[in-house]
Amino acid sequence: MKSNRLQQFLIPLLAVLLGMIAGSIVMLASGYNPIAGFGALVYGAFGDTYYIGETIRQTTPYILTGLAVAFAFRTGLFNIGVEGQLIVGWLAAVWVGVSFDLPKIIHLPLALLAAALAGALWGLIPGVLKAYLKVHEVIITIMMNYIALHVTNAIIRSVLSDEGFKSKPVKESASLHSDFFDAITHHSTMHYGIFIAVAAAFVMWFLLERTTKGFELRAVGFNQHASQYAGMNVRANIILAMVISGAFAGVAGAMEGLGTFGNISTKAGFTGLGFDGIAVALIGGNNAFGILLSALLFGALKVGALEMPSSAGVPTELVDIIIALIIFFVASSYMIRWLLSRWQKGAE
Amino acid sequence: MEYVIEMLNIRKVFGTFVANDNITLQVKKGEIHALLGENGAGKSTLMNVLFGLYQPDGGEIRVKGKPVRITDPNVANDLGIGMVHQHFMLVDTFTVTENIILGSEPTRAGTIDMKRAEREVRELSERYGLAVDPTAKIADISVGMQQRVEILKTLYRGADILIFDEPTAVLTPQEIRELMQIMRTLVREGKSIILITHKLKEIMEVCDRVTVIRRGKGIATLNVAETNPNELAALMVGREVQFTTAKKPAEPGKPVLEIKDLVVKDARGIKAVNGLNLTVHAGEIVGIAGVDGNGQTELIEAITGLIKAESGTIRLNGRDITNLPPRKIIEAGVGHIPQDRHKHGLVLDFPIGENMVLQTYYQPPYSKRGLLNFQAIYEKARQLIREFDVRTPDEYTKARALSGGNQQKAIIGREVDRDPDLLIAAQPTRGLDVGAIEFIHKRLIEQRDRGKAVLLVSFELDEVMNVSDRIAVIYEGNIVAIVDPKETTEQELGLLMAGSKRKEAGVS
Amino acid sequence: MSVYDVLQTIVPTTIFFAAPLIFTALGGVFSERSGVVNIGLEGLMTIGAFVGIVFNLTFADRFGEWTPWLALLAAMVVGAVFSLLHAVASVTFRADQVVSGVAINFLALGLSLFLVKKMYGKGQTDQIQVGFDKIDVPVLSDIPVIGPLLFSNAYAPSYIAIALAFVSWYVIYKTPFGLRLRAVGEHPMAADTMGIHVAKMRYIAVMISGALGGLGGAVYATIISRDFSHATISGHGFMALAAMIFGKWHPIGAMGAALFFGLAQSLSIVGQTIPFLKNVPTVYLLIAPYALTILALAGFIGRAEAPKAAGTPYIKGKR
Amino acid sequence: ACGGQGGNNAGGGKDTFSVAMVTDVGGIDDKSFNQSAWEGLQKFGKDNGLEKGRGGYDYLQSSSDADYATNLNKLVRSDFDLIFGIGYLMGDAVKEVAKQNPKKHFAIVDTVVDEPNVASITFKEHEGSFLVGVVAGLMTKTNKIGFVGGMEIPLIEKFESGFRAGVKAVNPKATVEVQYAGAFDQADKGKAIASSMYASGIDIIYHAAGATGSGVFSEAKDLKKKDPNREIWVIGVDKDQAPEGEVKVGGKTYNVTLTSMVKRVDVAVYDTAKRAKEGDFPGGKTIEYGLPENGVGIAPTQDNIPENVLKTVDEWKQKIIKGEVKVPTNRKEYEQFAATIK
Ligand SMILES: Nc1ncnc2c1ncn2[C@@H]1O[C@H](COP(=O)(O)OP(=O)(O)OP(=O)(O)O)[C@@H](O)[C@H]1O
Ligand SMILES: Nc1ncnc2c1ncn2[C@@H]1O[C@H](COP(=O)(O)OP(=O)(O)OP(=O)(O)O)[C@@H](O)[C@H]1O
Ligand SMILES: [Mg+2]
Ligand SMILES: [Mg+2]
Repeated sequence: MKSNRLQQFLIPLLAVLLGMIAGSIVMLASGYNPIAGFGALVYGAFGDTYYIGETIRQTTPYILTGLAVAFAFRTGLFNIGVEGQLIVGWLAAVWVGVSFDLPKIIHLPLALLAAALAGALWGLIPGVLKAYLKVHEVIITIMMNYIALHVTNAIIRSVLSDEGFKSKPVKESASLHSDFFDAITHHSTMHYGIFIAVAAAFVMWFLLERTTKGFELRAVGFNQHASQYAGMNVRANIILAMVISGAFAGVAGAMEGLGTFGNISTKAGFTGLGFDGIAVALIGGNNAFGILLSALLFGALKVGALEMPSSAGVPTELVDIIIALIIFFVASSYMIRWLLSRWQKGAE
Repeated sequence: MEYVIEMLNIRKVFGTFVANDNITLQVKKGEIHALLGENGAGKSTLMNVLFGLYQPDGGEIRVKGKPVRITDPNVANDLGIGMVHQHFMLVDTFTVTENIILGSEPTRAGTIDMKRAEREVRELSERYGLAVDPTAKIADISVGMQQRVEILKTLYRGADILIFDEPTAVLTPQEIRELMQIMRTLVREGKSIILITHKLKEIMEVCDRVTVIRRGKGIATLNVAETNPNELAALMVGREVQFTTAKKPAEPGKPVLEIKDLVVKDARGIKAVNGLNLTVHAGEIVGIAGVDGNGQTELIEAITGLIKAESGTIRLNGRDITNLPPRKIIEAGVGHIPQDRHKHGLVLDFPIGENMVLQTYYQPPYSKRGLLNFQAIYEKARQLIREFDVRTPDEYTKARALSGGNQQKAIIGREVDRDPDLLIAAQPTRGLDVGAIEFIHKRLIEQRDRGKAVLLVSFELDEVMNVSDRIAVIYEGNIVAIVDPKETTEQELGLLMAGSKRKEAGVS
Repeated sequence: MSVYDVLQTIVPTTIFFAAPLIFTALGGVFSERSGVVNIGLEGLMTIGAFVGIVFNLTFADRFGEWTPWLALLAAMVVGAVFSLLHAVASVTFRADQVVSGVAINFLALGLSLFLVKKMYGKGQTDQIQVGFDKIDVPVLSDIPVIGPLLFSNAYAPSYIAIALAFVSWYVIYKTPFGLRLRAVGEHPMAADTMGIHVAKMRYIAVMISGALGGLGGAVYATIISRDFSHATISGHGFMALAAMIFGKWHPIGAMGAALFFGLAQSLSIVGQTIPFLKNVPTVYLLIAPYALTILALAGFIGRAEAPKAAGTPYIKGKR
Repeated sequence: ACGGQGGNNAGGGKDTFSVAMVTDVGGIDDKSFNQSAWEGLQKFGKDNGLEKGRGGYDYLQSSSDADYATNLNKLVRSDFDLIFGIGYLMGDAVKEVAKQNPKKHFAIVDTVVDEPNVASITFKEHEGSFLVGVVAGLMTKTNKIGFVGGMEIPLIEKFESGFRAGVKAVNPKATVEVQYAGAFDQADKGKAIASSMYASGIDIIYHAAGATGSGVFSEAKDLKKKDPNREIWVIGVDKDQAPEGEVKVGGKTYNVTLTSMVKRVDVAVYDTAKRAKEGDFPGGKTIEYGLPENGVGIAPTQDNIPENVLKTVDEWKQKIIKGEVKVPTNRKEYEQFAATIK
């Protein structure tokens, strides 16, 4: 098929469009003005530099959690544990960020590395259990999420603060805060993390598509038997895949800890970034470039949604509905493809 | 003349590909009608149309003279058409009985009446001489018995027109003989049979008439009594085919593979290979003959490192390779054409080009400093595709999209190209047409002539006898005899495979 | 506290914790047995909780004591209808089932909160006034030792949950419907050739999972939270999913796993009152249920085989 | 439902005073401090003839921690004169945004932000908790009392310590069982903890656990319904939770809510807004709402408490106000306090 390339772009685009249309119908049906609603949404996401800054800030962790989920998917694993890996990554980054006095050139990378390692460790456990005992990674990662939440809270309380609820702010030398972005985006919380996230997307693409190790990881993801037959170490690859996936998630946590918040406080519940990462990955077709776009879409919808209640009177929940509909339409791309082919036939 | 089935000018198109191009097939009541054609000729497609799995894009179907529209398998069932599929349609985790009654379960008070079902299955199996254990799990029974279950499924539904799609591809010679017997019984009982097979001998043996198709077109319908294998092969492939591959006498050299007292346990912990000894020399093809389930799979998997050996040693060129990781064994010089090409042979979702370096991707020139060199990979792929006549649109096409024969050619190309000292070929021609078989046999002999050791495992006695220089008969995990193919007969081999002792011919 | 006293708090707690998970996990079993992966259980519970509470608040005056029961019924119906979305996407439109499940989760939360705001003008509902009573099962609760443990101070839906696990086992393993369901999940093409309508079976199975997920959510909301807000269902659906896998896609196994989760939770709560555990930092008790689950899986439960065709759309004629 | 007066009240020469707040994820109807704060703001709006929306009074709800700064900034950009951050979690965000906008006025509830343009509003929850502790200590029949906390954070520890001190002060024999659910939104855990506590003979539970507390109420009501004669109580938190405790048994209505420890965020918000409007904005100051200010206390619904108990409560209240009793705010202080009792 010649139009394959075109379709690859067209389908998600149509899915988003259809999601918006369906969202408009919901708004109309419940007595809201869809033009005002979407106007507010778009304004709240891209209305001026401040909003753009906020959108990019929100996009940053989404890119990384999306990559984490996608990396596991590409290697045949379903990592629902991105949330927990993110939380421990956040903790580790802040821990390093407050504990040392080092030059920025060492301190910041060290904090990021700590986050990646913590996330990797959280991925290692389900990876090992899957590889050696064939325990389903979905259950283990769900359980690991809760453990991450409670353990992190306990550490914040007892180690990172004096029986308090939050850590000290990370040292300037470990911070991702950007005076430059602050200035050009009217004090948005946008930080340098976006560069790390985009670089991570490149890393994932490069690792999977260009390296020898990536070849192995993909092969194991598709067919463990054939991989073993071909001399690959299936167990080691499963573990490695979970570790790398966890590392991406850990770095996502660092974005929050070193960038957006600059510290960590005890969490009453999950951040949602990890779970949203599943949707980001899937809408992005589990591919690095797609994830950049779908994370941006997610970031824009989430940040833009905040504007809807105040200027259009539309509850923010509507955005969740729209997101869900977009996911449905992306998932049902078969339907869109079918519609497209009907339409093409009709045009001929 | 009365036709029970008439498929007139059937046309079936997949996308732009015409799989069936105005094919006509007429089956008489009470006959065994063969359908013959190369891989991908469109046989299965035609039968799936008859069974209601596909809707034809043109043509007409008549059953017992009446025009019908077979919209789904239920309709086919109601018309008395039953099909034994090329790839078994059995639920592994179910019992024999459950598989047979699925979809028309006898019930009592809403519950499946399993007692009654088992009784009915037992009665049916006795009546047609189809020995099965109604309570056994499909996963635990032999392929032959699975096939009998497939047949019982159709009979249970009262089918009187049976379609067999390549039923013998996976059977041992004994099982094939049994199946022939069953088919004759069925015909005697008034059933009609359509048989798809690549094995011309079988057609000659049991069929009444044969329809040949090539590239989706009907070529001819002949009375079997009035034709011969050579004519059929020529009709089917469009050229002359040699059945026995010509070869020079073997010139065995030093031992390449030496197996001593090998013991291997299967997945259930039973000793599947039990103190086996075998030597394969450079420049010879050793064929392993045996009934499925006598340890062939475990033997191969132990040699290639896929499962652990309990005890004993395996040496390659004098070096102990017992229980080394698969990669080390591959690097030591073992090539392996696996029995299950989908499970072990290919990553179906990878491009065929990348499948060509499945074992060597990490070595130069395919990998440099940890990075893949796609140029080198695809160059190699193009070379192999050319050399081994792999029919694929291009080297970027997913392996999944290739036909079975072409997938197999790709695997063989890959394994041969690595130039291993020992080439293990497990069922290398299963399900392939005569043309493809000829090609593959030539390649194996070529390897031998280049001084390599070849270990061939096959359930096809023809193949073992034609290709091997020595035949080792495996029975219950042991080599019970080694015979010279020129000095033995199918009968003798059959007996040995069934476990009857033989004194002469030193067991090495 | 004596051991018996401890048991007397642990056992009922275990059961009420487990009940919503059992219902939902059973729903998951039906869906996945038919070959449709359902990580939308969380969303189905959310919808169920929402409907259960809204129905109860709306009709409590009209139906009196019957209200909670009718609310459960309503939650089942709405849950089944809602799950149709998952069925349409993943069966008819061949969507990736995981993606569609994720969408269900988003949609359920968004839609129910949106409607709560629409209907009540605020982010959470009022408390329901008519719930399920704690009951002592007549006769059985008088049995010495186990009577007070198992048959008193419990809620009727908890018993229904356990009974339903056995009913599900019967349906899945003893009836033609169950045989066909499992066949469709293991080898849809084989089922198709036997004249079984694969898509229809999958629709039915997904709708059962919707009904049971809805029921689980409604039971949770009616007995435990008594109102509906964004936090009512938070992770319970995922725990149910875990219970289903833990229970190896078997109804009784899923029930066992749900009870195990309940037990682990109640142990961690009762643990705080046991003298020698008193000085253990709270965090260990908080993570105990999850750590125990991991240990149990790693230690002796071992691997589980998902239904073979789970996750793959069935396309006629594709090999 | 379309917001009547759209969005173009852009800054400009304003003659009215406008005020807004940012809630945490709970939203303005969390039956807790967010709701209370919004009630205060609404009252302020009504009393001053303001309209909801830009240029009047308004709120923004956050759907995650990351939204706090964004929402505060949104309000800054909508030119509100005074902006509240509700909840201790918002401290950092308020500090940041306040620094960036030194000309704006901010207020933060439940924690202290040390900036000249931020008014910090805190409550002496320990004092209020002490009073309900006195109630519990006097009214327990079993001498076993429970405390269910949401998360183990300093704020909730204030509730715990004050409560235990109150119990100790009037009934040294009574024990207080303390459990933390680890979350503010897990009603099932709340219910399970309550179930275990009531089964162990505890007859009064004080919860400071948000939605986790609904589980405590649910369990208490179920037990009450089963056995209406059983004396079983819950002490509510933040707002008057009497409505949560109502239970009908055979036509008769009971209420398991013994009383509630109310925290008048509404009063504090109203006061602060009023002072700001009058040009008396307490920027850079921390205003502590305790018993004297009526910022904390026991709820108006006191039907279940006998007169003499209320009298004792009042005595203690006076003592605290006069400074005769110093109520502990954390566990260490509680240990010291307890040592003085025996
Ligand atoms: N889903 C599909 N989409 C496109 N082409 C397909 C699909 N499924 C099968 N094919 C086509 O089917 C052909 C394989 O058919 P064929 O019957 O020749 O293989 P086969 O020899 O039967 O394989 P096997 O040995 O595995 O049975 C390929 O040429 C491929 O193009
Ligand atoms: N589902 C499908 N989609 C697209 N093309 C198909 C499909 N199934 C079969 N084909 C095409 O139809 C051709 C005929 O396939 P068919 O399976 O009927 O071959 P066959 O004669 O049974 O071959 P074999 O001897 O290998 O079993 C294939 O070569 C393939 O190109
Ligand atoms: Mg075929
Ligand atoms: Mg074939």
